[in-house]
Amino acid sequence: MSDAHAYPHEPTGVETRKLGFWIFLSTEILFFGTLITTFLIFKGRDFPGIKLTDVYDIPFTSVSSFVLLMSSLTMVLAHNALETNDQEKTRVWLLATAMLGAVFLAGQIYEFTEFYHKGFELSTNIFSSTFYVLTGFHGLHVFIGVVLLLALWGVGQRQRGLSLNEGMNLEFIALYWHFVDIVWIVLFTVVYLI
Amino acid sequence: MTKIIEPKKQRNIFSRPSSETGIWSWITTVDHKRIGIMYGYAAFFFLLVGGLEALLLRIQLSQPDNNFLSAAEYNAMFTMHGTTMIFLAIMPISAAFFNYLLPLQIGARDVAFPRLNALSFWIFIAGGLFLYSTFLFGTAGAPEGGYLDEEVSRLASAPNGGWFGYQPNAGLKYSPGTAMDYWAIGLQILGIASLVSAFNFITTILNMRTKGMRLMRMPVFTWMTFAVSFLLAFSLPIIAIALFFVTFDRQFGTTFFLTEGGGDPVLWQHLFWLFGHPEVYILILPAFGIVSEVLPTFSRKPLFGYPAIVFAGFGIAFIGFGVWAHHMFASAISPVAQAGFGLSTMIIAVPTGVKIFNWLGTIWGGKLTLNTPMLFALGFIGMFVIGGLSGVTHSVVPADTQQTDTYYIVAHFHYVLFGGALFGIFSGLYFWFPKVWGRMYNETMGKIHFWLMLIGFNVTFGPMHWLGLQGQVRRTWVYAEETNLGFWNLIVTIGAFILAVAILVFMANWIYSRRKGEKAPFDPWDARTIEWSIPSPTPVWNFSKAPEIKSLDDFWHQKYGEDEDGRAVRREGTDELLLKLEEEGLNPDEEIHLPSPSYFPLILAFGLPFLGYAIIYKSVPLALVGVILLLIGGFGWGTEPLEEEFETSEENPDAKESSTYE
Amino acid sequence: MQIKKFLKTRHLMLCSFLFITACIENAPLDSLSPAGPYARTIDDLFWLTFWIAVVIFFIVQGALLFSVFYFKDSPDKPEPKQIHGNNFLEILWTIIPVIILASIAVPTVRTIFDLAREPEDALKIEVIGHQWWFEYKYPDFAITTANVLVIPEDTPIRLEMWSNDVLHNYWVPKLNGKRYLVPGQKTYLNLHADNAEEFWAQCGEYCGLSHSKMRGRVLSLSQSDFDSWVMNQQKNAANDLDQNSLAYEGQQVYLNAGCTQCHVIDGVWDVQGEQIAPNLTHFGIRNVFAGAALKNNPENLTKWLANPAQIKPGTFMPNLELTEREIEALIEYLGTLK
Amino acid sequence: MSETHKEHPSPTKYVQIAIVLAILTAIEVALYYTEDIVGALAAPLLIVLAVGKFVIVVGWFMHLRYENSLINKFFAGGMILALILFAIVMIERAVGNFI
Ligand code: HEA
Ligand code: HEA
Ligand code: HEC
Ligand code: CUA
Ligand SMILES: [Cu+2]
Repeated sequence: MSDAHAYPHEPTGVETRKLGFWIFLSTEILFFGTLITTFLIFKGRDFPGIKLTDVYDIPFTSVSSFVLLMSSLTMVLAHNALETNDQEKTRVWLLATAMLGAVFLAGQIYEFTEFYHKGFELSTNIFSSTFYVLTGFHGLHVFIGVVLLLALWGVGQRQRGLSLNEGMNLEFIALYWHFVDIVWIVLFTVVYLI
Repeated sequence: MTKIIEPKKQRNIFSRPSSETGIWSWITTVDHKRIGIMYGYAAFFFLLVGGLEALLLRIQLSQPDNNFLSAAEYNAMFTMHGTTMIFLAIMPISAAFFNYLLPLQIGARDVAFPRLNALSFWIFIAGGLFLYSTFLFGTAGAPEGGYLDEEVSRLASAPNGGWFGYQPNAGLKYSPGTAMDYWAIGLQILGIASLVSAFNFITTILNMRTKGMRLMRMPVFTWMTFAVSFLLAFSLPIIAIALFFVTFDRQFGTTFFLTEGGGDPVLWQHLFWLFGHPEVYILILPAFGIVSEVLPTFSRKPLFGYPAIVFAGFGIAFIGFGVWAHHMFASAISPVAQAGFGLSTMIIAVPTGVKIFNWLGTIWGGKLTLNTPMLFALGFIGMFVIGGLSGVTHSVVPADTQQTDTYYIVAHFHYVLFGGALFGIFSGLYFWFPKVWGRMYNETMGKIHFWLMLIGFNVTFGPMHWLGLQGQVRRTWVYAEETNLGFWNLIVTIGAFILAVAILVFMANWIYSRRKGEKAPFDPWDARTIEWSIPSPTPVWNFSKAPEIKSLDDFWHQKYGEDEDGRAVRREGTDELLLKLEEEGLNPDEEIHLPSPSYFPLILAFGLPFLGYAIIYKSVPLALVGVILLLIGGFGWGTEPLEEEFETSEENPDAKESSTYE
Repeated sequence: MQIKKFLKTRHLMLCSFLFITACIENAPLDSLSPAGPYARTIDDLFWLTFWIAVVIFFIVQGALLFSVFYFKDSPDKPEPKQIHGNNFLEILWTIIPVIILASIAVPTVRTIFDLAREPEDALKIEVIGHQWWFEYKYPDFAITTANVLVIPEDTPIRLEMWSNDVLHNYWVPKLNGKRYLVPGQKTYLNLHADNAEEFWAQCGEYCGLSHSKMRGRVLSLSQSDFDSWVMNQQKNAANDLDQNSLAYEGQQVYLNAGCTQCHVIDGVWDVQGEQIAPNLTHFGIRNVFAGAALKNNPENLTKWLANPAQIKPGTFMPNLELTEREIEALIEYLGTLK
Repeated sequence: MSETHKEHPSPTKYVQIAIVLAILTAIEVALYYTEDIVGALAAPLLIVLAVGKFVIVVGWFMHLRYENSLINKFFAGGMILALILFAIVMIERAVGNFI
């Protein structure tokens, strides 16, 4: 926060926006929790028709999971670069993160279309519905993340460059991005592996 | 009159709104006080609409086998009545109080994220309008294969699945048409509004407190805001996802809650009440906060057991997450679950009781001024206890299987919602009236309002206990003559009209006093908390100088000490202190930077209903409009600096002067 | 026992007071006049809680009113003592409610499990919810009927219930509490009527347009009456009507006007596939019809057959545009279905 | 405002962490293919691995380790609340109305 007006506060030691953002992330847990719960409840039940195990492709999804995981690394490197005020590197890592995210998204789109063609459609059965809504909701998060990353990269191209102190800054987008990644860590296990 | 520094002109897609009076200044405002006021008026408007719907319900039920409304109309009316009262009246009125008072009570200049605050207000408006547009565009009808004798009127073209939209009845097969889509998406939008404000209030309370305002020195109202914000933040995501499922079921052929495709209708009940029960505490805790301010002020005693009240509030909020299945005692849940949830529900009575007894402890031995806010606060205790005790009779599971879905339940929740939440809200409206408007309300009319309301309320909802035990099932459009329920139903209807008169008296008082009321001094009640240490009406900048807090009820302790008996004695120099405070409050000696108004919250908010329509009508152009509005709003917002940058006065010597708003 | 008696007299006093102001007759859906052991346990539990609540009510309201009158401001009153709290009191008014609640909790939990247990030697009946009527099947006797549930007196009944469409909620206030009927899942409810008597039932859960008219009756009969009822139900409907009678004409209308798409009359017409309408085989001995929304008499039947949707908005029975003569004949025929 | 958290790790450290994550992922996939051999242990192991990855990302990449305890409380609070509530719902739905 800029100290333009030095209005005295009782400090908690956490920057206001960061605090707000973490609270937002805490509630995101509930969003995904509800989705995962629904998924698990139906996973244990009988349902007619085609199952995920009939259509999925573990090697493919493993690779895209790996891609998303690595994007967390590039993200944290971007953050680190900005902490040392290396604008050049920051932009590179940002772009890399966005690209990795885009690759993951592309993979998901490919996967969805594959599934569709194999007859595993949104309303095929209760399992396919929960699968698409759960992973789709995550995909939407990734998509928003990519847009934000690109926007940030665009802002970084401007003269003043990026800073950790103002604007909808890199730190929050990084937090968001990591969060999306950890959700996928859980989903990959719960949806595909178990 | 004071100096306010003009913000540096920004180059942006839009030039920044700059008017300080007139309609645009309100629409683009990010001032928490104006947002609070707008919240209040909008919510009160919806309260009237919801009340009007209730009156229609009551006319229909005034005699057996009545034909005033058709079945379709009746069902739409109770659904809209419940939905309106809860999501569009009580919740936003509470938000009005939060917005207006929270920064004042913690000595802040604004909330943590002023524009986010404006956003949540406009999303609320957008959601409310969207939901109500169902009366213009929505459609409803008989279930697939069923027959209707007459066409569905406009009045009946509204959501009709009940306020908790139990599946599968609220699914497409049994509720065809678009009305229930309006409901699901409307609630979704309203949920976003509350979620956003919850983040805002939590961070505000944690980080914007003035010097010395330690947590355990915060006013109870602020504490309750804090608790409510947590309830919102952790319960709304659940309903958001559940509503997603409903929308998918209705629009895209999935079967999350429909047995045909392997879905589970009972899951909807769980998800809804996982949200729904915390929701009822979201409705009541603000009122708890309000009376905790009013009672000590007019008893001229500190709040009895302040820490107990605070912890009890959080206890209620916490346990409130663990009782949801008490709405499903008659549903398909196991005896073990019934027992568990029955017990957890009973436990809630303990922290609530702690609050009640501490309030009684507060007035005990006090010096009570029985003016309107105090009367409402006392009425609140009396009426809420009745509702709470009937709540405990519900928690006795076997007894609840007799009571559930009858008017006994309707009686319970009106006693807690109306006798509790709304009485508390009225108390607060009168209490802070002078602070907001700088004028006094009319005491005589206030008292008339109170007595009419107390009587009307009991005449309306008291007999409902009896009706329910005598077997009147809720949500019934007609009841048979032979059930012998006609007499008390008529009484109830009469009571509802007494309530309507009471509300008219309130409105008359408000309108009259707003214009012609006596000028209010800045501390008319000899009050305790720091929002009374600044002028009335509150100046735009709230506090000229950040106050430094030394104790709980800081303002009171500035004015009063205690003698050796522990009685309050006015300190010497209090009068001068007050004069000084008022003088200071009106004329800040430093330059004050206030966040500038913005269009973007408004633009962003109104993108959402377009997306809603786009889903209902599967229309790409509408979706595009929505997305474009979101993008403009989001992008504009993102590029407009989050924290305003100000030019210092040297760079901007001809800084314009401005005054407080009306 | 003493206490129970005391409670009952108070109950009577309260009821009589309220009745005098309302009506002298009883309400048929009254949940406070149990007529069987299940309802009675619930009733006892309710009154226990109720009287505890009444005591708390008087304590709180008493303290409130006392304070208002006694501590009201008057000109010469000194400033009050500034008391911030009292730990002893805090503990006291935490502990006491806990104790009170525990005393309610114990019987509550016990009763929950008592009510859920399947009684021994119970008569099993299936209840199926339809929008907006209840269907009953007696698996032991191969009987299907609707609207009126016939049970033997003083015998435990085990209902196995589910729904054919949306949620419903089966409630016979004088015999037991409510239980949902859920599609795709079974729920259970026990009934037990002391005497031969007629009870009202009502669907509790909001289930769409005609929820309010989804009612029912429970007829408890002496064992011998019940046995003969069963015997009668197991018979097919007579199919040897006099060709010149109005009833015969009615049967022809029945067979030709479209009723056969939905309704079963054993021995006359069976419906293939899903049964969505009440079985009419013994329609004539049921005293109510259409989800017990109407009494079974020619006048009401005329209204129903002329336009079902006017009686029950949203109903699945169509208006078959019958002539007056056809309706008259049909009613005559339906009357023979004893 | 005062940022009171401890020093963040260096890029090399981050890369090392990422390598650990990658290895864990590889083990996960391997577990999936050897489920027949590992048997009933596979599911719990997978969960443990996922939790491990989760904690690593949250703790190091999101700097929760270095963050004020207030934030830790919120995040953990949300987690715990969600876990309890949803566990109850899942158990309840799994046993139906039989227990
Ligand atoms: C403001 C909202 C509000 C509040 C505060 C409450 C408070 C409580 N409610 Fe209520 N409730 C609703 C709003 C609210 N409720 C609504 C809207 C519904 C219906 C939804 C629908 O179906 O449409 C509902 C329904 C509802 C049900 C479901 C009924 C059914 O459908 O079958 C139950 C069941 O247990 C219940 C219980 C309780 C309990 C135990 C409390 C407790 O918190 C009350 C605690 C208070 C006291 C007990 C009084 C003060 C205490 C003392 C003086 C101490 C001493 C007391 C004792 C020792 C007993 N409520
Ligand atoms: C806070 C919430 C709240 C409030 C304040 C009220 C207020 C009232 N409610 Fe409420 N009610 C609910 C929440 C609330 N209700 C809920 C959640 C349900 C369940 C819905 C469901 O089952 O889904 C319900 C259901 C419900 C029913 C049961 C319907 C049924 O089950 O069939 C009834 C029936 O009598 C009823 C009556 C009333 C009445 C008479 C009022 C009165 O107090 C209203 C008083 C207000 C007025 C009379 C307005 C005054 C209007 C004017 C003065 C006109 C002026 C107009 C203009 C200038 C535009 N309500
Ligand atoms: C498309 C299906 C359909 C057709 C055709 C139909 N009915 Fe019905 N009928 C119903 C349904 C469904 C009900 C139950 C309605 C309710 O109670 O809500 C019903 C109820 C009745 C009842 C009341 C039964 C009871 O015990 O409650 C009678 C009598 C009746 N129908 C007679 C007829 C006659 C006579 C015809 C032909 C002229 C006919 N029905 C044609 C569906 C049909
Ligand atoms: Cu069936 Cu209400
Ligand atoms: Cu509840």
